[in-house]
Amino acid sequence: MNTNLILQNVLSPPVLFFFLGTIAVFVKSDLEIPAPLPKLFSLYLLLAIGFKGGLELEQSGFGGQVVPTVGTAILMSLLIPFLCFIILRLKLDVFNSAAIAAAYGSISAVTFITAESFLESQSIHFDGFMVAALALMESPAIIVGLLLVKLSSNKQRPNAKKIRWRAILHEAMLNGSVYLLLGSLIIGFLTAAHNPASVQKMEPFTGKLFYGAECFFLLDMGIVAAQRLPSLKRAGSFLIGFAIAMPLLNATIGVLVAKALDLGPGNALLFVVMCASASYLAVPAAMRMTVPEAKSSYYISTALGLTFPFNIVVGIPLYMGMVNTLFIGAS
Amino acid sequence: MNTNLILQNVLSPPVLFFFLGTIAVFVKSDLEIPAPLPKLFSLYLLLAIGFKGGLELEQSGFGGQVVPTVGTAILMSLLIPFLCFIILRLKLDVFNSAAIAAAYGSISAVTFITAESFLESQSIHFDGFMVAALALMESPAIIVGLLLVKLSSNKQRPNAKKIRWRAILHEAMLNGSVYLLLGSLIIGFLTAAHNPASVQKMEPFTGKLFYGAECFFLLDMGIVAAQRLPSLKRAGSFLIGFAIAMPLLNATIGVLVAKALDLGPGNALLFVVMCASASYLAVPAAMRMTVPEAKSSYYISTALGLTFPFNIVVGIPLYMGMVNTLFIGAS
Amino acid sequence: MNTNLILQNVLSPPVLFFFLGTIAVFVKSDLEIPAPLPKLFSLYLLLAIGFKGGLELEQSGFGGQVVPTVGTAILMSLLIPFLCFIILRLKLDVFNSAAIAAAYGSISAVTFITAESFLESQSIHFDGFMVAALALMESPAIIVGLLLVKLSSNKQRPNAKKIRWRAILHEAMLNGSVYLLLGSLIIGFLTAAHNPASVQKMEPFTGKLFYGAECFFLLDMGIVAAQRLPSLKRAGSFLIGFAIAMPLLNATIGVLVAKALDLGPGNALLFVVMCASASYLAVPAAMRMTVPEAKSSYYISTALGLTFPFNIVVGIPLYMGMVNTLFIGAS
Amino acid sequence: MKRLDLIFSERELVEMLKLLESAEVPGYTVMKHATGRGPERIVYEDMELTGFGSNAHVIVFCEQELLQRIKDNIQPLLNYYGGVAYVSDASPL
Amino acid sequence: MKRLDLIFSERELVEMLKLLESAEVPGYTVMKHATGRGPERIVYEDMELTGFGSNAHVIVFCEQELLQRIKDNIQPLLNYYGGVAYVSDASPL
Amino acid sequence: MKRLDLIFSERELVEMLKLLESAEVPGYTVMKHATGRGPERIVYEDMELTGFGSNAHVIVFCEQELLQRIKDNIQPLLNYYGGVAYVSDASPL
Ligand SMILES: Nc1ncnc2c1ncn2[C@@H]1O[C@H](COP(=O)(O)O)[C@@H](O)[C@H]1O
Ligand SMILES: Nc1ncnc2c1ncn2[C@@H]1O[C@H](COP(=O)(O)O)[C@@H](O)[C@H]1O
Ligand SMILES: Nc1ncnc2c1ncn2[C@@H]1O[C@H](COP(=O)(O)O)[C@@H](O)[C@H]1O
Ligand code: NA
Ligand code: NA
Ligand code: NA
Repeated sequence: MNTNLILQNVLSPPVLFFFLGTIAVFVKSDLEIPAPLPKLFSLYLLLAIGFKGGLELEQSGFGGQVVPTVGTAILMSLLIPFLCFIILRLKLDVFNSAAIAAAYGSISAVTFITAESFLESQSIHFDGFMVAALALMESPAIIVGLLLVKLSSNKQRPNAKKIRWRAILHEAMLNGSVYLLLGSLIIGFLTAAHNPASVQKMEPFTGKLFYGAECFFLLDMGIVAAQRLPSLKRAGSFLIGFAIAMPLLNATIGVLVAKALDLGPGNALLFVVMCASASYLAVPAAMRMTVPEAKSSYYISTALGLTFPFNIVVGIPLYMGMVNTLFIGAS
Repeated sequence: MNTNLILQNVLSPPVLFFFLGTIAVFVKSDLEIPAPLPKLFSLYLLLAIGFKGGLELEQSGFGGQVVPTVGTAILMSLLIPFLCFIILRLKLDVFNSAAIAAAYGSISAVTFITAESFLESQSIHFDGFMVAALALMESPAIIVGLLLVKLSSNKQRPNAKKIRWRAILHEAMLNGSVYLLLGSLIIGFLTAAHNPASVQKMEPFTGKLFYGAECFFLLDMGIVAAQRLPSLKRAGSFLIGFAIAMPLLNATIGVLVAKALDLGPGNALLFVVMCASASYLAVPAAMRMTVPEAKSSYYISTALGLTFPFNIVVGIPLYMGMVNTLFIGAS
Repeated sequence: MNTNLILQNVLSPPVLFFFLGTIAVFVKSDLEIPAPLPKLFSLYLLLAIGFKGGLELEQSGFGGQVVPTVGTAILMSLLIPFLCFIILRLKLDVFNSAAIAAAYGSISAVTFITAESFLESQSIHFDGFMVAALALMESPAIIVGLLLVKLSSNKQRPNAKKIRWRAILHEAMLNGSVYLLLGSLIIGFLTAAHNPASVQKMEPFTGKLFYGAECFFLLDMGIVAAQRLPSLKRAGSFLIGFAIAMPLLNATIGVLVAKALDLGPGNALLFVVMCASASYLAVPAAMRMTVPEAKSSYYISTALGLTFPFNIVVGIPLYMGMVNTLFIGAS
Repeated sequence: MKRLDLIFSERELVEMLKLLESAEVPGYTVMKHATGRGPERIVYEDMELTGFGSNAHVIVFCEQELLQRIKDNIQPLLNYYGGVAYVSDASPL
Repeated sequence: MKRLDLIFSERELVEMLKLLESAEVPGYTVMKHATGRGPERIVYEDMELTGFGSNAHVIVFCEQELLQRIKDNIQPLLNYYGGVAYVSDASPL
Repeated sequence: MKRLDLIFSERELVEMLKLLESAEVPGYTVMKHATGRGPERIVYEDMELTGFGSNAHVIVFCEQELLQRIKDNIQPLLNYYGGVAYVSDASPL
């Protein structure tokens, strides 16, 4: 059954275009999507999922599962980095461990979007408030990453770079991606509440166009991810193993927590995907500032070069299988 | 009632995204829409309103109010600069006064677009030929700006830079924005007349997508406008006052003229908005060539940093209120 | 009748926007579509026609005319360069002749797209498998170009640059445009076969948007083509004549072959357009590598500055007229 | 040999290149989308949007002898619109 | 006169320009979207997408005397985040 | 120290960087999207669209001693495809 889900996922346009991008790199085609075009798609996707999430949040209101789910999601983004840190410290120094841990505590919006498309293709319902969880899970792990450095490394940082909390909180909270996602969510909410006629007028842009734009963007993400692989290889087998095993572990925890929260299967999958995915949008910028001692190629390449493709291709259907098994087995 | 209109305007997606952009600058988020992506949206919007205007112009023909309205609009763009110049000369030298005066005589296409969206959200009818007025109001003020310099400054320009009329007329008439707007208008017209089947095929691009693209562009305009504010502050309180008071004055004149022309309320609003808005697309390039002595930060920042946001946020609904009062009071 | 077809073609939005671009250059407007925005549209168009072609190929299957047509198309792309080479050698050296011959053996995707739009506007049916022919006709001519150099120039290349077959085959087959077109075709095919629900979700992006995006891109192509004209003038009247006469000759051959293949009028036009058009996407990059002795301004400018506009404006309707005459005359 | 760095508004690029050609430079390289500040003006990135234009950075490698001719050609343009020109030593690798 | 070339991450651009201004440079030119490799890091083009930022290349033409002041101002920033600064001779055309 | 400026088609960028790495340069900076004219060719902006590629401008700051090794490595590439390489003096700030 899982194999079937994986096959269905692999034969969907977004994943196929992702493959097209990665293969382009492996066969050394000169296909490239020059900067800043990928940024256009990334800004568009954040704006569109934010806006649509806001619309649906206004419909559903803040009752029911909204607050517990979002709260638990934030909690997960605070706890997962500790778990990652402990594992990473087996082989890596404090700085690199903290930076990678922060990336895995945070989320990947594109993985989330792909999971949504997967759910839609399976006609499984999910709620708009999950986007709120997504937006709010992006930053907390950054703070934890910093805390980890501060707690573990006092002596290791001789000419102690004074930690500039203000600057880092600012970076974490007002990072462009987080800001646009949250801002669009609020705009969607306000529009649905006060200006319902406009919702219809936004639909062709934020709704209809979305799937195709996602495919185009994943073509680029395929190229980018594949270009990252060599530097991951240089980073060694421990990190390669980590980039596959950690999402699986986080997903397992996520499934159990989702079950405890009594989420529906759609929301459960999104919750799991947020636990299992790692950030390459908000975290790198913050880590560069906070922990310049960490190698950027480590935390960008693990998240982008391996964990991201893994989640997109096999992770999402696998986690869906886990959700199905646990949820149907129990009910 | 005006407050209500303002509130409705402020809670529409375009204005909300504009706010999102400005706030990003004030809270120092690193959200940015890298060049040349804003240019993509600006070209697209010009192409789309031109094309749609052309379609409707073909439907309506050149009879009725078309010629008087367009003619008066051009007249306004010739007269307003004189008025502005007199006021500006109270504090500024000839060169800066002429350059700013030219900007306020010309128009802002994005303000016009936002006014159209406002009218649509209020279900108020307006005509396609207003776009023709828009296209034709962009350039004349540039010529007036140059005339003002020539008439007032002969002695102040010792190593008299010989005015190159040819070059400047060229710049004024064939500026990329003017050219694209007018060209798309003509193409829209020709298409509607000779190739009606194609109109339908353009609709998803020029029609359906428009509102969302407008929102995306206004997000960027919010960033740009907010970044301009500091240099406006440096320019002093006279210019800050001017950037708010002048649109109000021009709008008042515009309302009266619109009334005299007996325009419907939709066309009247668009007419007023053209009088009240200031150019930051066609005029700066021309002024740089014509009056290199003028400080570009003055004429770009007043138009872009203050008049534009003012019109977008409170101007449009305010002018609508004025139109409603005068037109309903009179009928 | 042909004049009528030409007029109808000239008054369609894509051609009108193409004119708008060329005129902008002639009147020295500063309208420009800054890089990499044209690349966005070019990638989009390749992705979209590839995907749509794949969908239709899945529907039609590989039976009937598919294999003979595609096979003959490839054959044409191998033979046409020989013909061109013989003619070009009258005036040019081996290197330039081979490079230009390769360009004319290959195809122009944008000309193909414009021909499709023309057929749609005339409500003439054509088949998705023609896109497969398009994708497969792009590269073979490159190999022939190289062969021509190798066969004719051994003595003329004293410090014989060893021909690196591997590198050139790689360049020919895995050029970004060819790769994206073929890849999207395969993805379209797989999606139609295994994931029909997704087809609907791609439609707004790959289908509805297409016509407008094509117009926008042709606006840029108009600018680019017109900018190329001066360097074509410098290349002399032989090449100018070649750039008009060769497409006509190739089209005539194409019409006869299409008739022999018994294609329907829609497919016949597309077949003819592929014969008559010249590549400026895949070939230049390959020729630079293979024949650095050839002047790039020759092979880019003939294909882009003259043959492309000629085909877009008068070629397509002219070839349609030829198809109509021959096919109706015979049946 | 010498290396000449010219920085000025991209709106004068076409004219500047014509002037360089008429001074018979052996070649040039153009990089657009530069921003900056000079004695009078600040050039922001958004000026490309407003049509005002950002800066172009042009590099010319040429013989010392050519410099005077180039200077005579381009000085009026730089004087009218602003822009800077600096010379350094350079030699082929 | 001197020509100063600064290459560093574009994320520090705003701060760097402030430091240059406070050293009272007569002007500067900024070119973004540079990539490269230094002793420690490789900067790829896709880093602009991930928010990590690619490099900025800043050129300052100024008098020799100013260099020490500039150095004092910007050294801490370059030390913390990386980046290089090189000086060459230059003279106005 | 020395400053090396390389200008050539961006299609050779990957190969060029490999050659520089194999000469063990301490670092490099790449700026793409340059256009220009050389003794033979004009490179227009639209060549990026046609896949022909515009130019890349690569800067290397390195010790004098390295220059010969770099030259030996990259000369064949520049000879086959065209492109220029110039050296100036430079010193760390
Ligand atoms: N001292 C300087 N160092 C580097 N670039 C400069 C300098 N002065 C001016 N520029 C550049 O030249 C452009 C035009 O200068 P200007 O017209 O004199 O304001 C500026 O926008 C800067 O990019
Ligand atoms: N030797 C060098 N030559 C040219 N550019 C360099 C050199 N070293 C460093 N860079 C540039 O400076 C940036 C930052 O360097 P770093 O932080 O030291 O890795 C690099 O990404 C390069 O673009
Ligand atoms: N004298 C020069 N000064 C500045 N740039 C040059 C010069 N000669 C050539 N170039 C650059 O090097 C590129 C390749 O030169 P080439 O292959 O010799 O035509 C050109 O497109 C220019 O950008
Ligand atoms: Na996570
Ligand atoms: Na006005
Ligand atoms: Na052909």
